[in-house]
Amino acid sequence: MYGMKIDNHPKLDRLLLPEYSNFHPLRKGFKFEGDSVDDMNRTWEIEREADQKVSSTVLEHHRRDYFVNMGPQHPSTHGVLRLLLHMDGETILEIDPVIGYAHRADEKMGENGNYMQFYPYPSRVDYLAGMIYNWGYVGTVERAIGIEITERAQYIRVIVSELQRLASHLMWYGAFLMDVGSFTPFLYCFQDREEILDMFEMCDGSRLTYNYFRFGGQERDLSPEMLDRARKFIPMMKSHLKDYEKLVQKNIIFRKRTEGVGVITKDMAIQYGVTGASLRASGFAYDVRKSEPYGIYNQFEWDVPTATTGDAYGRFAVRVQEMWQSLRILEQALTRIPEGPYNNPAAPKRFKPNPGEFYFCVESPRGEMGIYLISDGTENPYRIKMRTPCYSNLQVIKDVGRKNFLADVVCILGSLDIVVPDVDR
Amino acid sequence: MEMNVNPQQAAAHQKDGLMGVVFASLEKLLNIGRANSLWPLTFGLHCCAIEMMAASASRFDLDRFGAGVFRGSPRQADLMIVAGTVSRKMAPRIKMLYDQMPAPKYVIAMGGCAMWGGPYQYDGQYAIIEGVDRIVPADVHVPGCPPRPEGLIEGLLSSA
Amino acid sequence: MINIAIQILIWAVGIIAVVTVNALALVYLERKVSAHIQCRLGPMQVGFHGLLQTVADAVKLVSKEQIIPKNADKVLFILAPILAFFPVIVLFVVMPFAPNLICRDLNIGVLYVFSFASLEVIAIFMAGWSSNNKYSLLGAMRSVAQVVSYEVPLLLAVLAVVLVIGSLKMSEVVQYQHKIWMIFLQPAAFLIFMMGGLADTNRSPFDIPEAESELIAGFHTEYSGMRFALFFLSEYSNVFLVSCIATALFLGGWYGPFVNGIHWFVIKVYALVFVMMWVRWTLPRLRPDQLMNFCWKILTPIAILNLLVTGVVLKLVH
Amino acid sequence: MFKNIKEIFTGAWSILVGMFITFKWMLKRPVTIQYPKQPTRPSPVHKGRIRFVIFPATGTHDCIACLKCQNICPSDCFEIKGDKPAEGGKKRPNFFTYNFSNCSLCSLCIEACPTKTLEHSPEFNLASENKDDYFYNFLNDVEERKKKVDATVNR
Repeated sequence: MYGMKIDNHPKLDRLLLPEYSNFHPLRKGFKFEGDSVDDMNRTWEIEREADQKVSSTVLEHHRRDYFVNMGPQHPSTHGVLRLLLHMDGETILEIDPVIGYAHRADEKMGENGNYMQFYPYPSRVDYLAGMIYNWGYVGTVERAIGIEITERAQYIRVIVSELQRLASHLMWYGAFLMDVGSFTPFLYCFQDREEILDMFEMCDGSRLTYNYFRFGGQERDLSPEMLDRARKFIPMMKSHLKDYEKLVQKNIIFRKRTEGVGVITKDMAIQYGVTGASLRASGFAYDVRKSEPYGIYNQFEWDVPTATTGDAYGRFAVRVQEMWQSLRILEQALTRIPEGPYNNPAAPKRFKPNPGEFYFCVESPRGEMGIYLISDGTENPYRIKMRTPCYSNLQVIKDVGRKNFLADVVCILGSLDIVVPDVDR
Repeated sequence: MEMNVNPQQAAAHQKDGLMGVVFASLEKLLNIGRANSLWPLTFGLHCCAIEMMAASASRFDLDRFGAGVFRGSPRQADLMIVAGTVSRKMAPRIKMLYDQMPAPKYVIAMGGCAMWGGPYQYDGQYAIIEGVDRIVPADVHVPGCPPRPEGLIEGLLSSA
Repeated sequence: MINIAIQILIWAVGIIAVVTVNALALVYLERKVSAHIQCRLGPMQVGFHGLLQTVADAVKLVSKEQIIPKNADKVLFILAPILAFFPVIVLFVVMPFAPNLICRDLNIGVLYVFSFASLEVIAIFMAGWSSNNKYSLLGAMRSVAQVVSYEVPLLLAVLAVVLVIGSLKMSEVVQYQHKIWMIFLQPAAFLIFMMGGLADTNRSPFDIPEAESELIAGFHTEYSGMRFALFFLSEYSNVFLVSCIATALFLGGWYGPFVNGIHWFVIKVYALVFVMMWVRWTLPRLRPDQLMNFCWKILTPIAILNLLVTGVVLKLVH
Repeated sequence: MFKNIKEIFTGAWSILVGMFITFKWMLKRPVTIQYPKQPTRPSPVHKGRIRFVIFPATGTHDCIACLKCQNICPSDCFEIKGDKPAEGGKKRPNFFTYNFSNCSLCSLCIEACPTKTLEHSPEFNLASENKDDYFYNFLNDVEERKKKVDATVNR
C-alpha cells in the first residue's frame, strides 16, 4: 500500500490491490485517476489470464500434484477469499491464501473525513461485530480527546457488546456446522440471532451495520422494552444452547471431524499473532477484557474459557463456553444497570485532538481488535490503522492446513471464524 | 424479466393464429415456471450477504417463493444476488461468474454499494467499482445499507 | 407376441411416468421436511402449500440454456446424465409393488437389482471426467471409491437375507415374509443395508461426492439445465429405489395389518424415505478417509459376522 | 477392542439423541413470517431513508439550508442550494437532493440538523428496476407526501 520494496522477499506482489495496479494509495498526496470501462476490461483480461495460468498449471508430466483455486466464489470461504491449494489427490501440500477481493479502502476513508465522519465505517469492516467495532473506534477517539463516559452508557456498552458477541458466535456456529456438512443448526442459530437483531433494531434502528456509539455515550437510550426482551432472551438462549450441545457437540460424526484437526500450538499461535478464541483454544488465556480491561468489564464476574488441544474442536468448545460467559455477564449487567444520562452532554461536536498516537483495543468475537490513530492536531485523523484479528488469524492456515485433507481445510477455515472484509478492510 | 410478451412477439402471434396462441401460452407457462423457481447463486460479497442469509433463514424463508435452493455452481443458478461492494479485484470474477450462468439469468443489485458504490464512494476511491451495472446488467435494485430481508424479498418478487 | 410387446410398452410408459412424478414428489417432500425440521414453512407460493413448486422447477430447468464447457469431452458429457438415469428405470422392472404388480419376476431378481445399481458409478465417473473441472473430478473419484466400497457390506447384508430365504426371486422374497418380517430376523443386516444404501445414493452423512461446502456441487458442477435435472431426478429416484428394495427385502413388501396390497408397500417406502431425509437434515458429513474407515473397519466385519452367524444358525435349525 | 465397541454404541446413541432433537424442533411451530401476506413490523426507531419532517403547525418542512447535514455526511448524499427569499426572513432551500443508495444510515445529519427537520422514514421494503428511483428530491418529495396526506384526510 505504501510501495515499499523489500530485498530478498520470496514473493513480492500486490497484497490487497489487483495485480495490475501501479499506485500506492496510502501515500499522502495520492490521487486516483478514474479509469474507463474499456481500460478496466483490458486490465481484467490480463488478470484473468494470469488466474487461469495458475489454475491450469500443468506441472511436469508424470507428477500427480495439481493446483486448485478455491474461491473467490466458493460456498465455504465465507465471502470472497481465495485459497490457492497445491494438492496431491485429496491431500493438501501447500495453501496460499490470496486476499484483497473485499478491499474497500476503509483506512484511507478514515483519513479523508473528520473524526465524526468515520463513525459508520468500523461496523462495516466486521459486519458480524458492528457494535464492538463501534466501541473500538469510539474508544480510541475518547482516549485521544479524554472524555468521560457516564455510568449508564458504560452498562449499555457492555450489554450491546455481549449481545453482539452472542450474535456473532451464533452466526459462526451455524456457518461452521454448515462447513462440516450439517445444515439445520445454521437455521436454528439464525433464529436466535434474529431475536438479538430485533433487540438491536429497538436500540439502534439498523439490523446489521450499527452506528450506535457516540463519543462520550450512545446515540439513544436503551428502551425498557428492549431490556425486558433481553431479560427474557437469556433463559431461552440457555435452553437452546443445551439443545445444540446435544445435537452437535456430542454427535460422534462432528467430534470425529473436528478432534485433532488443524492443531495450532501455543508457540505457533503467539508467533502468528493469533488472538481470540483460536488463541485461547491453544491454552493461552489472553482476553483483552480480562488482561487490559476496558469499559467496566472488571466489575463483572466471569471466566476466560480455555482449551489445551488447539484443534478445531477446542476452538469450538471455547466459543461455546464464551457464549455461556456472555450470558453470565449479560445477566449481571441487566440486573445492575443504573438510571442516568446515556451520553455525556459535554462531548464536543467538533474537536482537534492533541497531536500524538493513540491505541485502543477491544475483544471482538474473533480476537483483539485495535485501532491505532495518529493525530496531527487537525480535525481529520492523519492515519487510522486497524489491527483486525482475522488478518492474523488467517495467516496461520498456511502452517496448519498443510498435510491435511481438503475437507479438513474447510473445517479449519470454519473454526478460525474468518470474516473476509475484516481481513481486507 | 417481465411476464408479458413483448409487442413484436405479440404481433407475430396474431399472424400465426392458433400456433401463435399455443406458443404464447407456452411462453406464459415458462415464465411462471421461471418466476417461481429462481435459484440464487451462493455468492456473498460483504455485509449484505448476511442479510441475504437472513432472508433465506427461518424467519423470512426465501424457500416459500421457490428461491431457497442456493446453488454453489453458477451453472445451476438463475439469479445472482450481488450483495455488497464490488471491489476492483473482484470485478472480473463477477463478470466471469455471470458469463458462466446459463440464460435466462437475472441479477439483483442488493444494497447501496452494489447500486452506486454506496457509502464507500468518494472522490478518488481506488478500490471499488461504483455500481455493479458497470460490469453486468442489473435487473432489480434494492437500496439500503444493508436492505432488510423484506427489501430483498420485494426485489425478488418484482423481478419475477 | 404382440401381447407381450404391448405389455412391455405399457410398463415402460408407466415406469417412466411413475419415476418422474415420484421424483418430483420426493423433491417437494424433501423441501417440506427440511423446512419443518428447521422451523420454517418451505415452498408456499406455487399452488396449495407449494404443491406445484417442483413442477415450476422442472419447467424452468427444461427451458434453461444448456452449456457444454469448451474443454469438455462432449460425447461423454452428453451421455453421462442419460446413463445415470437409465439404471433407475431398469431397476423398476423387478420391483414387487403388489402380488400381481411386478413387471418381470425374474429368477435372479435380487442379483439383477444390485448389478444394475452399480452401473450408476460409471455414469458419475463419466460426468466427473468429461466436465474437465477439478471439483467434478474430485467428486467423481470420491463417489467411485465410496460406492464401490459400500457395495461390499451392502451385498453381504443382502446375502444373509437371501441365505435365510433361499431364493433370488423378488416375489418369493416378499412371500417368505408374510408371517414375520425380515427386519426381525436380520436387524443387523437391515441397519447395514440402510447405511450402505445411504452411501450408495450419495446422501448425507455420506454425501461427500457432492459435498456442498467442499466441492461446490461435486460431479455435476458443470451441468446445467435439463442435464442437471436428470442427475437430480436420478438421485431422488435412487433414494426411492433403495427404500423400495429395503421394503421388499426387510419390511415385508405388500404385507401389513388388515388388507395386504400396494398401499402398504407405498406407506413403508415413504416412511423409509422420510427417515432418510430426517437423517440427512440432522447429521454432519463424514470425511472421505473416515468414510472408508467406517466401511472397511466397522461395516464390513459386522456384515461378515452377521453372515457367518446366519449360516451357522441355519445349519443348526435344518 | 472393547473401547472401540463402546465408541460405536455411544456414537450411535449420540446420533439418536440428535435425531430426537431435530424431531422435537420439527413439531414446534414454524417461526416464518409470511412476509408479503403477513406484515412485519420494524421497530419504531427503524432507520429507513432520510426525509423531511412535515411539521403539522406549518404544514411543511423547516429547512433553512444551513448545509450542516451536507458537511457532516460521510458519503456526500446531499446536494443543497438555498437562498434568502426576497421578502426577507429565513434562508430556504430551492434545491435539495438526497441519494439514498450512498447513504450509510448513520443519522449524523439528523443529529446535526439545527431545526430538527430531518428524520428516518419507516419505509423498509423498497425495490425497483430503476436505480434512479432512489435519488430523491426532497422538495418534490414533501409536496407528494402532503398530497397523499391530504387525499387520505379528504376521503
